[in-house]
Amino acid sequence: MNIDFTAEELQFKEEVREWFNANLPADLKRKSELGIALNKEETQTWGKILNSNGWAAINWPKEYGGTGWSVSQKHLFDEVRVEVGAPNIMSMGVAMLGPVLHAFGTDEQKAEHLPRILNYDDWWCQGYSEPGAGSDLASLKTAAKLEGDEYVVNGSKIWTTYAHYADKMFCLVRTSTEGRKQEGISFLLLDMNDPGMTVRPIVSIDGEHHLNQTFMDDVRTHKSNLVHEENKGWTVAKYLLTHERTGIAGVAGSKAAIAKLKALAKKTIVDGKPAIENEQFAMKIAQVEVDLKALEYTNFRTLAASATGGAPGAESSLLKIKGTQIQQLLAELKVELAGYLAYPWGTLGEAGPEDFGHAVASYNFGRASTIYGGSTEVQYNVMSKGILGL
Amino acid sequence: MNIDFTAEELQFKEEVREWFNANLPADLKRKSELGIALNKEETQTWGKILNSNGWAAINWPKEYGGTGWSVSQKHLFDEVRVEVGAPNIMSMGVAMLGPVLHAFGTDEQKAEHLPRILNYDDWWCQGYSEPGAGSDLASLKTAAKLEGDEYVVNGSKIWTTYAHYADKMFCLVRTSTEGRKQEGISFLLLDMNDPGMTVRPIVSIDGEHHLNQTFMDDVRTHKSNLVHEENKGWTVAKYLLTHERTGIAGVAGSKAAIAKLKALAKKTIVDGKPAIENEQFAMKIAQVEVDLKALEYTNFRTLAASATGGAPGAESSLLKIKGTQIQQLLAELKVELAGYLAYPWGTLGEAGPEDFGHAVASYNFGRASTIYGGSTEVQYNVMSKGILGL
Amino acid sequence: MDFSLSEEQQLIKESVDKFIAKDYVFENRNKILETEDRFSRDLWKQYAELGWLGMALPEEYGGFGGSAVENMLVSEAFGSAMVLEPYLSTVVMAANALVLAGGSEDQKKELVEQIIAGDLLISVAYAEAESGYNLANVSVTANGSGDSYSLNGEKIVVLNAPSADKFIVSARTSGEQSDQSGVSLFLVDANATGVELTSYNTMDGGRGANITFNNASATLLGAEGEGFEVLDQVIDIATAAICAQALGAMNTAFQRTLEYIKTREQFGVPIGTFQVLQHRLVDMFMAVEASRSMVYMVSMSLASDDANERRAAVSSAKAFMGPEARKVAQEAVQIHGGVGMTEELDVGHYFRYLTLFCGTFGSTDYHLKRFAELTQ
Amino acid sequence: MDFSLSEEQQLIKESVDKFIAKDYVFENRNKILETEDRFSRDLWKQYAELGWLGMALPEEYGGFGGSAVENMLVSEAFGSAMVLEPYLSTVVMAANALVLAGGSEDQKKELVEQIIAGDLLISVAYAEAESGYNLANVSVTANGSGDSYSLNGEKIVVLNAPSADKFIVSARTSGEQSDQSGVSLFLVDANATGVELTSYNTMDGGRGANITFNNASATLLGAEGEGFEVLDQVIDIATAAICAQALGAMNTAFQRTLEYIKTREQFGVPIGTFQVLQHRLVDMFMAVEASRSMVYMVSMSLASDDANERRAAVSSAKAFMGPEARKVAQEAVQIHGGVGMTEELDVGHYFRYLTLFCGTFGSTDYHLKRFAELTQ
Repeated sequence: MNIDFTAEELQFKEEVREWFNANLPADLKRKSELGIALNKEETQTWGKILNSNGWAAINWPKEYGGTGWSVSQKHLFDEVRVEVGAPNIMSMGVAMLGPVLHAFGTDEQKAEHLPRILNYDDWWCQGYSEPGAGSDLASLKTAAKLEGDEYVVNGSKIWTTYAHYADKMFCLVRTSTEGRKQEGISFLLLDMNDPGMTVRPIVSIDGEHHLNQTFMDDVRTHKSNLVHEENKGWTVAKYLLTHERTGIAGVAGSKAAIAKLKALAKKTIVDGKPAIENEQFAMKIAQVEVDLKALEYTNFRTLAASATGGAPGAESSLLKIKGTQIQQLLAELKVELAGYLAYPWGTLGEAGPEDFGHAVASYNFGRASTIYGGSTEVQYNVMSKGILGL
Repeated sequence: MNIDFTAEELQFKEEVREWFNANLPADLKRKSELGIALNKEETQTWGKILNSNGWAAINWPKEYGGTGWSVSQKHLFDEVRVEVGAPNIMSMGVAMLGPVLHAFGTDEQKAEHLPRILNYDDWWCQGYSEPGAGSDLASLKTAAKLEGDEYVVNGSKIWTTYAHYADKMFCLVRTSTEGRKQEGISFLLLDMNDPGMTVRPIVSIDGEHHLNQTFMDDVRTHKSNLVHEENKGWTVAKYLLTHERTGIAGVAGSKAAIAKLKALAKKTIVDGKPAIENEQFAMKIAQVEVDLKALEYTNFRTLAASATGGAPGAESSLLKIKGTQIQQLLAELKVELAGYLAYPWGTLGEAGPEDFGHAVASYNFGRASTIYGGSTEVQYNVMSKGILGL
Repeated sequence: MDFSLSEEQQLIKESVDKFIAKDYVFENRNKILETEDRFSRDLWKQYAELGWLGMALPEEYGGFGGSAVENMLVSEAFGSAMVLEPYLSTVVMAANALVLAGGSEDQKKELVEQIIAGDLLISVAYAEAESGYNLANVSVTANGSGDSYSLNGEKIVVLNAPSADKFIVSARTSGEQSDQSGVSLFLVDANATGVELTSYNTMDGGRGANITFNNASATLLGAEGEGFEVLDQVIDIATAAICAQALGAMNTAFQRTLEYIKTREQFGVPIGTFQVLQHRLVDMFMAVEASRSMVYMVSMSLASDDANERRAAVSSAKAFMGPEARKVAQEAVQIHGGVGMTEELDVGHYFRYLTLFCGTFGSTDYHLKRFAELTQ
Repeated sequence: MDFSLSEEQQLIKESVDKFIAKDYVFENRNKILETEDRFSRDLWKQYAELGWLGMALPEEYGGFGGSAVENMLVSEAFGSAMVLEPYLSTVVMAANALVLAGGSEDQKKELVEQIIAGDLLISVAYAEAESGYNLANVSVTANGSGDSYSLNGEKIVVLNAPSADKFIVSARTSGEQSDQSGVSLFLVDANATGVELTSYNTMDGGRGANITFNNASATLLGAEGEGFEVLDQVIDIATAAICAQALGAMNTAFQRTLEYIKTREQFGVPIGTFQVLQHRLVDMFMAVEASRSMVYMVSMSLASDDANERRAAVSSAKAFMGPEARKVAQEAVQIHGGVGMTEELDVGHYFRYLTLFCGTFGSTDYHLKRFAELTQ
């Protein structure tokens, strides 16, 4: 047992830091540090910069344009990324579709999509959830019917993040109603510009437009856009859940958030003294920091185990439960620090220090982290069954 | 709406205080304030003193020797009782059997038992729980079979508090195995001196002997000791649950415990200053005090409603859940204050201030409060069903 | 000890509750949100006509002489629908400030009567960028004497300020920045020279502003240097009112969630059959009930002659309800899942409303500490 | 970053775990509890022969030169069965104090060798009635110089003191009551004149004593006035060890509870089918796993050259694990119900063991504050 990184790893970390400092645009850094999501153009700009250095998809295998880094390297990369304030752009193409195509895609599918994902040429959105389905994903109703060489898709998807930005959608559709509900599902690639695709914006409680409902009305797509076999889409979806998810605990982001919160509590004067000198507040920060340390080492342990062949499996539920809890707590503490500056809405920096301008919006939207990607309740069920055998 | 007590009520309170101060033996006061249970002799001594003043059973109707007091009077009595440090003697006869006999007893049963209960001549214990039954009370197996004029009882009861002190036991027995399991239960009175009764002590995690397992081996009792009808014992048991339970929230006791804890935190020097000046500790006390205030007013509201005819019903679950939570928290804080003095075991006052001599034992035994009398989990189920309709 | 409402109070409660249930439904509120004021002047007039604005104000000022209990009843109902009209700012805060401040009776009486009639809107400006929740921490200065003072400095987050006709402003006439003595209250016209607003929407759907005073002309309210006690009492009354508002909002959020889990199906059954959700709904229910107890307690305690008793009661209620309100708000969103995250459903709005409650007139920690100091 | 055990460590772990599982079952422990010492001198000798006592002590003192990781492995296993022998007092605390204190090498070497051989028991006396957890708050005084000092004052709750041959005692040779400088460490014979013990059983099944020193003859360990840093490091090492012990105890309490809910039936079904209990068992599992992470972290951090880094690591582990240990202990009893409340089942003993963990070598609040001060 040894807590230290090797000299090579630390050297790697230094190189990453230097590259970021040289290549990260200042306006993106500012938005990232205030917790504001990048718009489409900004995301693509940053994605292409990363791709120019071969860093668009650090988790992909080297053969597909990934980095081939060790677990430690990925960890250090992530740590530097947040330390320098680089945005964590959530590309569904990189995070979700890429691994699916690596495992299940045809050579044609790989050749067509992977390079465009890496270079942020195509924006992919995820069509999983449906109105009324919630955590019961397999009860989905959107139907795809093969007519000649084309699937004809009808139905609706909800919570489609950035569907209004998207060029394409990968989605789960029902191709059969026979057998268990999981058995008739297929994994299909659609074009957002296909006739019959419409997108309805959904404004979230942070007052912003991230989410959408997507309607498919006789949308036609060539059968070559089926990934894996027909009616085997559930296998594809489940594969992603047990696939390594380095970032699920969000340790690096939370470490950076604590550092920023402390700095902010030092410069925020509350009734004559810096907020950090309020013992109650300081203890709350310390408590989260301690909780995060426990999560960080649990994350290390999981990564170490998966590096030596163990699949994270149900343990990743633990990482998600605790990771999102900490993220939400940190957002909550920032709102507490903002005091009355929680009132001004959508007025970045006009009513008070810029740091507080987005604090409440971040807190509000952050509530979603315990809902999507398998709610906290579902994660508990998964652990109860998968680890405890209950 | 008015928060104040009337002048008459305050006058009553003063009279109660004067009586206590004149009649409470000093040795009982000390034991009570240290949280140590009285032994049998002490309990009976104090019970007879209370009875001499007509206060042995404040919740009983006046016709049976109760006080006939209003809800406010009962509340004030309880408040004074803990303020002066008088023991809260738990007489199963007064608290449980009395109300049952009032409602279901024959004239002979009332005449035989009620005066002896009031004067603490008979010590009654409760035979409800059985090994393996836990919260599923109705699954009890102890059987009573009528042979001539006598019931013959065989089986075992567990968690029989102070069975080793008891002269008599009221218990639930199975007189029929037909129908729903609740339907074949009867309520029976037994004598602890009956041949075939044996008591096995169970030491609790406070290191003391409060609990027992009681074995009934062909114990014979005359059929006149059946309360209510045969196979209607479940009605009797349920009656007690919905019967008014003024004290279930334990507000007066917790208020006194907070006052004592604050006083103790003022005189306990920890690293150069009184513990109360440790902000973290002071805030924890304040938090419990605030929680208790919410409980106190909820309790008032429930009492006010029941005084005007509403039965407390499932609301009493709320009072028990929160009341026991607060009691346990207060015990926990006292252990925290004790620091290293939590180690010495059964050495009242030898290893440090007497105040800490019983702190941990009280904390340990206090864990039972969320288990017996309907566990916290069961109370949640009751509220979920009874109040929320889930 | 009496928890029953008088006959008049019962009538008031019924009429306010009925109005809220019928006329202040979510869709109607959304329409009001689209207006510039973000509240309805028509409804405001209607409240005045129904007598709601003067209900808890003294008869000698044209009110109906009700107690804090009347205020509680209105506030709970208003909170249950997140009413946008400036009842808290103008009636609970400004009118009480006018009544409690010493000084010229005629001037005060006229202003309070106008408020009760629905003809005058006043907001109280007390918070500053570095004051935290300490009402005595005042850096806005007032110079002058008699009828002529001028204010300099900045107040932040003055609720309903963009629609206000006047402001009541705390300013320092003497002493150090955190001294209680030397704080005075002033009346300032909204359109006076040197008064400048930076206005914005607020998260709960209202409007607010930061206000800078640049030699703004002001009239002293009450005795110079003795404004702290008045302001402290006003904020205590207002704190009790927002506790009642929060209770209303918590209860609605709880009821919505209870309805939701009874009807929403997943895995082929209503999610209300899952024991974990059942117990969490019980927790929400208990949070609402315990909060109701605290709201009753604090409303009855406001009448106390002992200022410290009043302060301890107020701080205990606010310290208790902050975490409970946050829990109910967070649970309502979590249990609703995706739809709870959207602007389209009212649950998310209650979430925001209750989030703001936690940090208004003192955070949980602030009040817990104030309570501890008063009761140790 | 490496979480794997070396081959030697793996062997040690297997042998200790096997011994615990086979020979230290609950019934055997109960028999030991009935002896006067409340630990087994035979087993102590056996531990010495197996090399466990010297495992984590330096080779130049006769140990095997293992790291804190070896100590962690033994401590976790010992905690999992609540081992009664004085490993913590004599090996983790006293032997490390001897190693870390400066001063005469021969004397120290001899004593440590005797400890490793299982022939000498030493307890460290540092806590005082009013010291709280501040190791620098020392009122016991030492007067003298060179070979001849005499101690006066009282230490409380010295674990395993009734069986100890010697004590290591912190005493003040100069400075004010809370000064770090001026604290010195002394070696005192248990049977020296002026050493008086008030002995008692302890809640976890052990023995302890308060000790008064009345002109008791003492030998200085290390440099006069420089004992604080040594004691601080010793207590940090010991804190890491009790974290590992607590992990072992938490894990056993969790496993017992998991087994229980799988087999215990109520209302006709195993109670493990109730979703609320399932989720609570998940919480217990997560508490154990997160605590394991902290135990690994702190064990690896003890080697740090930076004392503040070591302190922060230790305090973060203890602050984290206190509430987690309490939660697991309380839940184990609660979920077991009545039987969890009895002496007859081991669960109640784990409850008491973990209760003491929370307040040993610093409470949660103490360590959280220490952590905050070191990391702000």
